[in-house]
Amino acid sequence: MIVDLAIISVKAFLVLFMVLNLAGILGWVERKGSALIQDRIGANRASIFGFAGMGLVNTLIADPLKFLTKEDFIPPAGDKLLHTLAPCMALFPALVTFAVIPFGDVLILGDRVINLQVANLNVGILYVFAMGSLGVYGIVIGAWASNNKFSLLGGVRGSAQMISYEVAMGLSVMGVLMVYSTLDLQEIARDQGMLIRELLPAGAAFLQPVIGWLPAWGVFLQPLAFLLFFTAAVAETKRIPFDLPEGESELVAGYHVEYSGGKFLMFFAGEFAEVVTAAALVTTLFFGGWQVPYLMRDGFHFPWGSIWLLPHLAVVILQVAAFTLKVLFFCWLQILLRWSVPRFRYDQVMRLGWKMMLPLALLNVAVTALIIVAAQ
Amino acid sequence: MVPLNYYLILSAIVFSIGVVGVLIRRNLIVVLMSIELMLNAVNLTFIAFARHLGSMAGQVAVFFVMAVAAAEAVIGLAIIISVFRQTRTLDPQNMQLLKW
Amino acid sequence: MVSAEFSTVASDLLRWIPLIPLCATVLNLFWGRAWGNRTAGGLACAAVGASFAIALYLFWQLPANGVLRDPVYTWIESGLFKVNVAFQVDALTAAMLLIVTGIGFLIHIYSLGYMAHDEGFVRFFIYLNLFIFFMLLLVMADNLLLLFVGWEGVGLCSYLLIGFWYRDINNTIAGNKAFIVNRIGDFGFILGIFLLVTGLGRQGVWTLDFLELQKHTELLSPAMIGAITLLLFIGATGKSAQIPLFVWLPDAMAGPTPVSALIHAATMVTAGVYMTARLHFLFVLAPATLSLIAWIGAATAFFAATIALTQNDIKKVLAYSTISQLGYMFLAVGMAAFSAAIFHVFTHAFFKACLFLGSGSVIHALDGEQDMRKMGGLNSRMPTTYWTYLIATLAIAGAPFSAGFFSKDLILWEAFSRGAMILWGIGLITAGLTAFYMFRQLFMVFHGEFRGDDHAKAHLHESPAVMTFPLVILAIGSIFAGWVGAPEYLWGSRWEHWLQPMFGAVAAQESSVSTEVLVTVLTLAVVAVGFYWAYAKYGRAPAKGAPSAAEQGFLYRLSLNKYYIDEIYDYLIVRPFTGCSRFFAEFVDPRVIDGAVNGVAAIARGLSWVWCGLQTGNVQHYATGLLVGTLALLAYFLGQS
Amino acid sequence: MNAATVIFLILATLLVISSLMVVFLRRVVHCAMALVTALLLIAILFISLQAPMVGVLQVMVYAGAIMVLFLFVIMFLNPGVLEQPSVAWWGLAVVLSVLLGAFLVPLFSQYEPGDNPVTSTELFGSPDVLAKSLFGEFVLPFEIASVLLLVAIIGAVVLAKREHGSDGAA
Repeated sequence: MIVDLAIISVKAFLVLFMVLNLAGILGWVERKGSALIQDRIGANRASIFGFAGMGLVNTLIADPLKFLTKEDFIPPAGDKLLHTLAPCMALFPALVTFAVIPFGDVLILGDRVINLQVANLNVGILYVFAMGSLGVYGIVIGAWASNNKFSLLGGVRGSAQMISYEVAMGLSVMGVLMVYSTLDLQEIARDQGMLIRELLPAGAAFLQPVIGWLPAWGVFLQPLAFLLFFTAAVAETKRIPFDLPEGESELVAGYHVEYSGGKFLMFFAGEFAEVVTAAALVTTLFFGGWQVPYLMRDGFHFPWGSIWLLPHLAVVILQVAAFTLKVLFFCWLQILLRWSVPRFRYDQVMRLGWKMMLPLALLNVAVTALIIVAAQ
Repeated sequence: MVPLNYYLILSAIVFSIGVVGVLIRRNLIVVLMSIELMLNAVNLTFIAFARHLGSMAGQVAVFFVMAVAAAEAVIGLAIIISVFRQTRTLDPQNMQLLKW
Repeated sequence: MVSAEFSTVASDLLRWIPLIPLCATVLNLFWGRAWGNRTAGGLACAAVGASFAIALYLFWQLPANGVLRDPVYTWIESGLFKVNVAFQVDALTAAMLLIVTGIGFLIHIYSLGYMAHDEGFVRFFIYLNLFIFFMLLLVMADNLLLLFVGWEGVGLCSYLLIGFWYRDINNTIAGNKAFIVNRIGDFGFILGIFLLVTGLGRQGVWTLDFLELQKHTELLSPAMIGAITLLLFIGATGKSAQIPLFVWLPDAMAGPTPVSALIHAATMVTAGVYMTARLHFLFVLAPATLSLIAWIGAATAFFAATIALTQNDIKKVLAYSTISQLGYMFLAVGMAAFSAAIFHVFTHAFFKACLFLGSGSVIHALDGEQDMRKMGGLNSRMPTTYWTYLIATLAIAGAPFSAGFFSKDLILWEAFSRGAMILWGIGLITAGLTAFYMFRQLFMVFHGEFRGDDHAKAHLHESPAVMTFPLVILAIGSIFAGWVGAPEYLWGSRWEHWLQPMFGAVAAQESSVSTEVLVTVLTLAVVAVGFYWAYAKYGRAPAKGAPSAAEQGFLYRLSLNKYYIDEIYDYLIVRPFTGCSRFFAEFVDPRVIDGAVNGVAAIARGLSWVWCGLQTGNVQHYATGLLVGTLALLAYFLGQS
Repeated sequence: MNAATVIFLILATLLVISSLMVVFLRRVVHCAMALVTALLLIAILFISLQAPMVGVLQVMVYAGAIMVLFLFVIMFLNPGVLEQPSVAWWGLAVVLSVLLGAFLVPLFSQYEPGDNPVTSTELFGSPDVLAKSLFGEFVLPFEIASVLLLVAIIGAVVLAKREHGSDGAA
């Protein structure tokens, strides 16, 4: 009993530690990335006792210090309570989403089997969506509590945009759920360990040499769903090209005009946490989660039949590392996106969400259903 | 194992509170929210009975109640918006034209 | 004196006689305007012509004292009482058929020319065909109820056609008058039918078929028969314009002249005579009714003739002469000389139709002028009309060997031979008066010189052939139609032999030929006197047209104003009636009835005010009401448990 | 008094408090947030009642969609004026509602559930069981519900669409 609690808390602590630090690191990566793309030297001012090297560490330490030591301004006409509550509401869902994201297969210590996942819900994916849908409250409430025209507009935009893209997101995932026929993320991750040839129906045997050797990752089974989901996830993070809620050119800073100091830091961290969440979700749903191609619990089983056994611990470490790498890759991808594309107009955002992605997602679901029925 | 009555009593109380909201509030949005509250109180009884009787029917019923509630909220809000465009108010007492 | 049994022969050709005009009506009703005047009119005429052809054929086929029957279907059947829609043709019906279809056909053709320039052309022919249909229904019906349908139908058509030019309020009023007066008569008629049905039904015979009735007349008590016949005769007076219900006929002249010729001279107005003849087996059992009929007929004849003496409207004169001739017919009916009556109907149809059509041609020539004082000297302008008119006048006046001569003398002889001297005397005088007013009219219209204005004079012209052709036919008819009924001392009457089986042997007590000739000569003398008087007064001195009413005596004015009958009716009946209805309309209806209704409404409103307070329109108040109701239910059920 | 009951009592208290806030707070946004809290609490109660699927759906549908819609409309119309309560009316309504509660609570408290066939199977309330009964015996209501939602969507669009010519709010 006690041990179980301890294990769970350890897992939770680890996950939170990872995520928050990753968020911090992303802040630096974002600066560097922007500097890279804009062909300038960036983020080289933070210095410890005049020593400006190893900017990553500096940033990691300096940014929070800077924010936390700034004045925490609350608009007098605003709503104190909600104004304070809003940033927490923005950060909370992004963090708790990780509870159901598996970062590895089981770890066997002695006679104890530890599932490398904070909470194993049989409705995991729904839980993710539920939390994601709660994310909007941070923006809306913050915007309203600031009692500021611009922030209010930002809040309205944010709520509408996030609701719209949640629809497309959920529908795009439907295909994946149909393929793996479960809501449990851990199950989904495990199923992606198979090879496509195990899934191919007898009718499509001729495809064996062509794609049979591929791992049954979501991206191979549901490419369209992957594109849609990734786009929707980016939109959910309210970052360029979907940063209408905070369109600095139109709404000064949108929903967090009136925020400063620690609260702004929370919004900031929340945003990066969402980036990480999105990356983790894409990884888990479409890129095999913690799966390494051909790596079974006891080692590598290559399609050409050769087997390379590995100790259990090494396997687990490989899996966690693979998961981390994949997440990092997608975080980097998002940041690259954020600095390389312009911002949509609001009507364009809505049209994209409702008139293109939604029908495409529906089409995807229909086609998937047809194929599954045909395969049986 | 919490006895069924607790849930029923709780839902009764919440339901009554929702009724109060529907009756006294002079803001249509809050009235609508109170209605949602009442619906949820009923949902609670459904789930409680489902657990107690061990049948899924209760949970399915809740599912349908949610669907209806969603539709009701959407339509209600749309009506509220269009009404607000006509008479710049949300006070039901200023919407008494439909009588006699 | 029930007549001999008839041999009935079934023939489904009969139904087509009335059906063809009906079909024409329906077709014209829907497509007449689309087809245009020429086609519609042609169709109407062709329909009536076809009916006429069939009638002729049947007339040929008709076996001696036989009956053609054509049961179409059962109309009413309740318990023992059964009414068929069935047609029958016997000698009487055949005669009427020939009159209706034949004269009708000629008048249709005539109307083609007369109505040529009227925008209501198609409507006119629709009505006309409909009338023919109903008239045929009337004469061919094999039971009293179907006859009544036709009876009402012709009344309707007469109403429609009198008010044909409905834009003139007077025409509409005339139409209403005709309709209402006929209603009074029909009321009696209906009562008669009811009485007949119940009277026979009490004896266990539920029927209205003429043949059945004829078999069972003995079941009825004489008093009952008297009442029935009396009521039926009231109907006849309405339809056939007898005292006291004749007032509508003169006004009916407001309709187009062909209508006056067809409906108000030749066919419809004789329906009463036909009906009495059809039900002769009842009438002969009611001597009291018969004598009444005879007296009313004679009185009407004389009365109308005296009015006709002074009328200046060419059609009014003819109208009153029609009434007078109808009086003759009823005189004959009253004498139980039904064949004579029908014979007069037959001849009268010819010359009266001819007269009306002639007057119509005159009116046509003077485009609408009807006052004889503005006419004169037309004989040179429109010879055909003149000669036909002359022949018809001679016929109606009873000139020797003309149609009227035979029929009228027959009637007078019947009266004389039955020893009804007073009636005979009245008839005699009326004959003289007839001669007078007819020749007066002839002289005023066709002799002397034209008294109208120059414009009208310039416009004078003979009518087109389509109008003169029927005139010629009818003129020929008005001479020779009577020859079938010549008295015994001449070549004898085939008419009598023909209709004899219908009415049974009407025992005319034997009297010497010399007396009959004597009576005839006497009649001719009276007619000659009338003619000479007219010649002296109007013919010889054509320059001074009609004398004005002022310089005439009281009697003249009395006659000119039709004995103020209309005014008397107005004061005695119409005024009180309208006053009564005005009282109801202006006091009872608004105050009492509406008051009651509105009062109820007011009470309801007053009560509802109490509850209106509850309906605030505020949703939340309603919700509170819901909650209260819920609480009440809860309390109830908790109280239960 | 086991742990479950304690947790339930805590949740219940919070639920009652939050629903009271929904009704009696004056600012609409506060009411909305209180309602969101109440809904989340109810979702937790669902999960504690072996209905995890419904609980998560509760969060998704109510907290995630409906309430966001409410907030959106609140922002959209942004009613600045606070309503003026009329004391008499409040008194009447509150009395009536308390009466309703007074009727219902004893009714439920003296209700004998009888022997409760507690089904402690792991699968109870899981997605596939729910799906089986949903697409099994309740498939027709399910389809009807889908039609209802479609109608609601169209109706909302028609109602809220600003016919050109009339100037709308926001």
